[in-house]
Amino acid sequence: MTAAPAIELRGISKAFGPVQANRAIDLVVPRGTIHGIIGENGAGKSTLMSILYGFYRPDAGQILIDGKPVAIADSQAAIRAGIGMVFQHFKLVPNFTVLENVVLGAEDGRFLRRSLARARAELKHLAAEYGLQVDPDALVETLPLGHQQRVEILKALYRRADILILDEPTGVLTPAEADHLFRILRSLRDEGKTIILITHKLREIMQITENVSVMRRGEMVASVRTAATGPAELAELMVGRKVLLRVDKGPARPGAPVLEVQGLRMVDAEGVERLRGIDLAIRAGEILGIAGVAGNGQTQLLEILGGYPPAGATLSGEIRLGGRPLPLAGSQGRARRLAGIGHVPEDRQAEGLVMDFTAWENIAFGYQDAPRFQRGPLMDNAALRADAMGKIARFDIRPPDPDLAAKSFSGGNQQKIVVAREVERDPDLLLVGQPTRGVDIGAIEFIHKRIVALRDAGRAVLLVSVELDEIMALADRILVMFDGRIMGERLPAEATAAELGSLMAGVEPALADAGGAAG
Amino acid sequence: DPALIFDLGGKFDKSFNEAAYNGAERWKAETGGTYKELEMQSEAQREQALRRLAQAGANPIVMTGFAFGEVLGKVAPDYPDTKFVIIDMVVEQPNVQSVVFTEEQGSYLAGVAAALASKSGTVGFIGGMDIPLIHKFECGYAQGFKATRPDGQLIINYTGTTPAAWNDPVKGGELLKAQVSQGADVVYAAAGGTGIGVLQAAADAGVLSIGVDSNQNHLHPGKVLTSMVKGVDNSVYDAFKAGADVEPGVKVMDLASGGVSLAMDDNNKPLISGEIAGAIDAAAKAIQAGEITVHDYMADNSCPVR
Amino acid sequence: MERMPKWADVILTPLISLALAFALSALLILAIGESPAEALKVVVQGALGSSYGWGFTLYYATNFIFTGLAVAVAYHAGLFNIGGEGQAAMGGLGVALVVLALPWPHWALALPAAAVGAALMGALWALVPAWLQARRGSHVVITTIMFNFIAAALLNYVLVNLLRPVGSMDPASASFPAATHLPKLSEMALALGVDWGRNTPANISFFVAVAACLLVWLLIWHTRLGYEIRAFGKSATAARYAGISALRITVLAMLVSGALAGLMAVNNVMGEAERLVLNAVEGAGFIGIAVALMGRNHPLGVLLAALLFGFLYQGGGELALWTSIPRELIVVIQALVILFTGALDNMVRMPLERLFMALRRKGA
Amino acid sequence: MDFATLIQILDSAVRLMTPLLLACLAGLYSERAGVFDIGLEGKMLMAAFASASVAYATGSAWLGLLAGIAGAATLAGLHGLASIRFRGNQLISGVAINFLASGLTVLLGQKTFGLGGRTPSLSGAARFGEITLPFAESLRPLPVIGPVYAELVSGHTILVYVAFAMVPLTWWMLYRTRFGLRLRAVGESPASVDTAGVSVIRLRFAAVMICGVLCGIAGAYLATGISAGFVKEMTAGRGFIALAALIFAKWRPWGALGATFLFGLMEAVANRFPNLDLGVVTVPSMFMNALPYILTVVILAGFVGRAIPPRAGGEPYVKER
Ligand SMILES: Nc1ncnc2c1ncn2[C@@H]1O[C@H](COP(=O)(O)OP(=O)(O)OP(=O)(O)O)[C@@H](O)[C@H]1O
Ligand SMILES: Nc1ncnc2c1ncn2[C@@H]1O[C@H](COP(=O)(O)OP(=O)(O)OP(=O)(O)O)[C@@H](O)[C@H]1O
Ligand SMILES: [Mg+2]
Ligand SMILES: [Mg+2]
Repeated sequence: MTAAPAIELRGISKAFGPVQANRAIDLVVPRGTIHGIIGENGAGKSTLMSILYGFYRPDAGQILIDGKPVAIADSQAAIRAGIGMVFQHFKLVPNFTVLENVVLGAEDGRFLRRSLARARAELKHLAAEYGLQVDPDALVETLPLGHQQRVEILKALYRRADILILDEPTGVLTPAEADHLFRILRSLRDEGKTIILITHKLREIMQITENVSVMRRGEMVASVRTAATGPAELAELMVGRKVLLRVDKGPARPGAPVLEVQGLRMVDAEGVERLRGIDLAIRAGEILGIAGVAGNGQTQLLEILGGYPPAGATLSGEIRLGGRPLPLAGSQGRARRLAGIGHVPEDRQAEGLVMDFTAWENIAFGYQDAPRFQRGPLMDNAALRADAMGKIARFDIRPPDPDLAAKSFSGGNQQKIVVAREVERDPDLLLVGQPTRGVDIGAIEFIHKRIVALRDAGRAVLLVSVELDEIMALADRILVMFDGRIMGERLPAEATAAELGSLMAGVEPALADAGGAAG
Repeated sequence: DPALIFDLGGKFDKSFNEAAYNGAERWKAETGGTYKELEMQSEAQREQALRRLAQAGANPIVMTGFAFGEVLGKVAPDYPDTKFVIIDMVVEQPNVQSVVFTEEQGSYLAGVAAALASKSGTVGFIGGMDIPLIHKFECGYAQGFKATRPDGQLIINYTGTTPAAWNDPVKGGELLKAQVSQGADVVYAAAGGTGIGVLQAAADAGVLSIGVDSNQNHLHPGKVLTSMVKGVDNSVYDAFKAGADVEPGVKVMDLASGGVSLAMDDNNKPLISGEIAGAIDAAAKAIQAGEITVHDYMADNSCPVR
Repeated sequence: MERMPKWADVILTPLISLALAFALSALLILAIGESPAEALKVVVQGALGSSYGWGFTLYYATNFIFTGLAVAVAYHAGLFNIGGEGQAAMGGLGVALVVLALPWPHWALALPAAAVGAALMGALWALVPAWLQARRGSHVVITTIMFNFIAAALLNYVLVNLLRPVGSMDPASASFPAATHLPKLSEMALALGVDWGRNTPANISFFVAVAACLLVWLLIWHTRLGYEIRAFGKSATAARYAGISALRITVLAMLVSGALAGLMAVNNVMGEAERLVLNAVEGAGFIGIAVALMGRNHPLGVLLAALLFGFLYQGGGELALWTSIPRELIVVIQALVILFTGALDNMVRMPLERLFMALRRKGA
Repeated sequence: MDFATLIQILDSAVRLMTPLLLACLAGLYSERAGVFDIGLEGKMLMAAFASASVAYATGSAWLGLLAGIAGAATLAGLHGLASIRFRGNQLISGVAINFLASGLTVLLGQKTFGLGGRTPSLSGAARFGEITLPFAESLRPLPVIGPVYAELVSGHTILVYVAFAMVPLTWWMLYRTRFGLRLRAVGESPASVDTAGVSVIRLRFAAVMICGVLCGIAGAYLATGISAGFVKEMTAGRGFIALAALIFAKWRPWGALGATFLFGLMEAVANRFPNLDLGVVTVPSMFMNALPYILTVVILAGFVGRAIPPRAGGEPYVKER
């Protein structure tokens, strides 16, 4: 078992056109270990793993499994070699059931009935063994992301994977879910399976891996035993400079209330009540954090405040901005922006950006009718570009090319484009959803700094995040949402992760603070 | 050399363009002469074609279809030494011969034949696009039918409103079946390529059909009652033969001049009983003698019978 | 950094594709027993070899510019407007109604009025599908197909029963009064002392079409509406976030699209036929789809593609007129051109990219 | 309207819907696999021509059918080559195929038969004859089911039964077999199929070729089943109507049956009642002819919700940009 490593990569190179994503990469992963891989956005982590999984073909290099060279021409070959992979962007068929997704490509015979029956039984077994419960008949698109990820893991296990690759699995998980995942990973490792874990979170690396490799700009810059290193060193290896791992912020000096929400209710098109009477207030100069497991109404709250409630929803309650009530019904996106509300949406790719637009076009997105971008009846494209150049420089957006399409930027830089646009408008109220999901620590640091700077300039910030760490580090006050309700309010200095965690799970801690909820 | 221009339907439209083509070919075969032929591709080419042929010295230039009327009115004065012949339309210019057919008369005879050949007393008419020219056929047919069988039923269908209406044999067949299911047992088709489908379906269903423009009796021997033949071929032949001496003015091709007629040949001989032949002859004579006037739909856009 | 230089992408690739399409066409001509060289000569001579040929090529191109732009504008909003045929037909009705309604003293007055009539009718014909798409979710592809048929029926009725002069055999409107006849390009050239394209249908509408290209370019890339149309077309969810109304954009984009298709009537109905005839559009609405797609939905591309199709249309017409090659050959050639330049372009691009990458590596 | 008329109209609807149904199912396979196809019209036209020509030359409708399938499949292969292998624009490829078929059929037809693109009329074994089902005549006297069986169910060409049988077969293929599961998946999320170790290209090609085969049957039905020979442009827009029906059906097999039946029925009704007399006015024939299209719009607007196409439809599968 100790003899040959489970995986050995030798000299893997891969170019996408002119982009050299991987450059002569070597990697050794011993059997029965959890191996971490870290690196900035665009460092080439996903590419390397996709090559191992046969999704991409390397331009050069060799792959050895258990010491034997194998040709991995496609994913079929990888699966046969015992490799399973959970992609960063899940590869699930959204309108298929869990069962159908698990069976796809691994059917027994031409007809489905047998395959489905076997998968159902096998799934039950796997669920029991690893705590991977999901409803086999649920449509994947209706499942929360955490459960979709379980489906991906189940897919790999169903195919009897011996080597499991997880690409940023915790980006979409709550702390509790992440813990759960890690327990599963440990038990898989203990059974002798080999696991590769890609993550941006150094804490996770330290917590669960035996070894860690660091990638930078397509190269493997270091591979070390986790015990022999620390977060600061890893961060420096990754980014190539020293990184501040804590948010550096002074005490808040809250002023007058900017946003007041009272009795906000929302019933969606299917008749499900998603918000059940939300009361909250945010004052100038403070960051109000909303913690909660994804799917408990935070998304809807942000969308309603941002002025675009889900289609077919019925709204009631009151929203006041600077004391003046805002209309609830209809598409209010423009009006809200004019009224001084900036919004960094949760899903930058689907909402915050038009992926096919260039960077400079995206810099005006949502503000296309701002007078300074107009010249008579036409749009002042020169002004737009100039504006974009400024933001690109100030936010260190890379590459600094305003003509590049948004989809050609890495995730972190895409997020910077959105943040730059919304923050530099200097809004009275900034709505921020999941600002650092899938973003590398260099960019996280930068984005956090800008949010704090906005607060310090006397603006109000509403921060929604499923990252408890992020909430704890940034927020001046924390509300916890569960099932469309505010479960309680805490101050970050006083709250413990455990306490917040149980609120997030809908459990009132024993010493429930009766007047907790704001309002 | 003479020249012949076909309208947009193309020279193999199974209809009057094809008849014109046949006339030209007959002239060619008989005289060994050559002629220039053109098929229209688009509306804008009409004028182009006319001018280019005139400049090239073609004489006479024969064209089929009323759609040339407008353009010819414009072009003819520019080439006073060239003779033009237009079929199916009247253009009043000193160097233009306008050939028009009394389709209503031929169709009247078809109506008479249908009335007598029908056992059920119900007959049908299937037209291509709903345009005045086709109403002319329909109206003559209706008059002949009603005159012979006043209590008879006439079912009328038009195939469509796009150019596809002339090239949809499937729809033609279906329309025929619909008419048959309503009792029709003789159906007159004036619908170009769609008519091919009508005749076919009629043969399949065991009812009689009446062809149009050219003699279509041979398509389904013994199953096509007759065809209302428009002598376009003869007109083209005559024009070619006359050459540059084509006589300008309006030339009405009616029953009397043999411009329109019902086709009688071996293919439909068994279908034409003495009674039918007699009635057709009588009607034809009466029309030629002026005892029967067949109303022309075009005269007032209406039909006395329906 | 790109895989190959931009010029190679926008010029070299289409040229090679075009060459392939023509090579295949040549084989086909050989196969039916004719001479490709002769055919090529007739086509090029007929379409481009004389001012006369150009007069036709530009006339057809004008039609295709309008319908191509119509498809392109809708496409930017993520809508596939197959209804150009019907919209252009209705535009013809608009022109006829305007021109025949008043005793216009001069074409310069009649032209703008007729253009408005054409655009309004075309837009009207696109409005219902647009509204149904935005409000009821009825797919615009189906509704515009249906509206093509309905337009044909309506026009058939109007021409036969309402606009046809009494006693006329022809299902067509009365001829337009001489005062409303648009100046032909040949007449305009003659006024400048140039004998150009005598008796050809190309007329002042060509400049209207070129102006329309420019306006569409401004609209799509230099106005707020264009920005919003593109944003909506590329990502409907992002558009919601940005406060862009789906109803407004869908309706506006389709109105502009329909109006452009309708405007074609200024060329064929007012400029050429000088009356409204049945089936005046002659499939230009469908060719517009190919033109827009080949022109990559960019007005300049549309202009060039329209010229190419105008060339093929006229050259092919000549071929059919003056040789024994059936006119359908040109339809096949058009198909091959569309196929190779529009759909099989990567067949050329991929090896070219590899070539340029290799060259670059060697150079580096 | 009496019962007999109803049966006749339904009977006509069945015949008219058959080519639409076949083409619609053809489109269903292709589009469910993520390849849009506006070239149904062209493939049918090519098939109609090929089947009529070969049936005429050989005197066998069955050989004609094979030729029709081959003709349509060739064009389908071209579509696959352009839109799958070379990741071309699927709409453009479809448009090109329509043009290609429209030109080639006439060109080849003229070259071969010299009839301006028409083929000679077919007769006898060169056409598919109507099949009388067992007991049709003996059951006829029974009330209701008698005529329904004898007139409506019995008496169509074999291709009609093939078309109807394709509906449950397609449903079963799509939802009950491995191939169907993968086919549906590749139209929704090709990357899932790829990472599951199944070739996206092969699957899509298979779907596109099935589409070709079904278009081939549809075309053969037009030329050798319901009529007797090829006439240029004889598809007369049916490919587009089938496309509309496909969207109407929301890309589902039973929906396709319903949608194409509706189109067939409306055409049959308009054929049967060409002059609707409303007492005061008679509706002109033009509007009766347009009625199916008008009603489609009304039904679409009134009763059918948003049709969501397969998510990956229209986009070539590109994993390396
Ligand atoms: N399919 C592709 N086509 C072209 N370029 C690609 C493709 N996938 C990745 N790249 C490029 O390759 C480089 C490496 O990307 P990769 O996704 O491997 O980075 P990563 O380390 O996983 O980043 P992240 O942390 O954002 O997930 C980037 O520059 C990226 O833009
Ligand atoms: N063959 C076809 N079958 C079904 N639908 C088609 C077909 N061709 C085109 N369409 C529809 O027409 C549109 C094509 O235009 P486009 O490529 O902009 O698509 P799209 O962006 O997906 O459009 P949409 O705005 O409807 O989502 C699509 O909406 C598509 O559904
Ligand atoms: Mg990655
Ligand atoms: Mg779109």
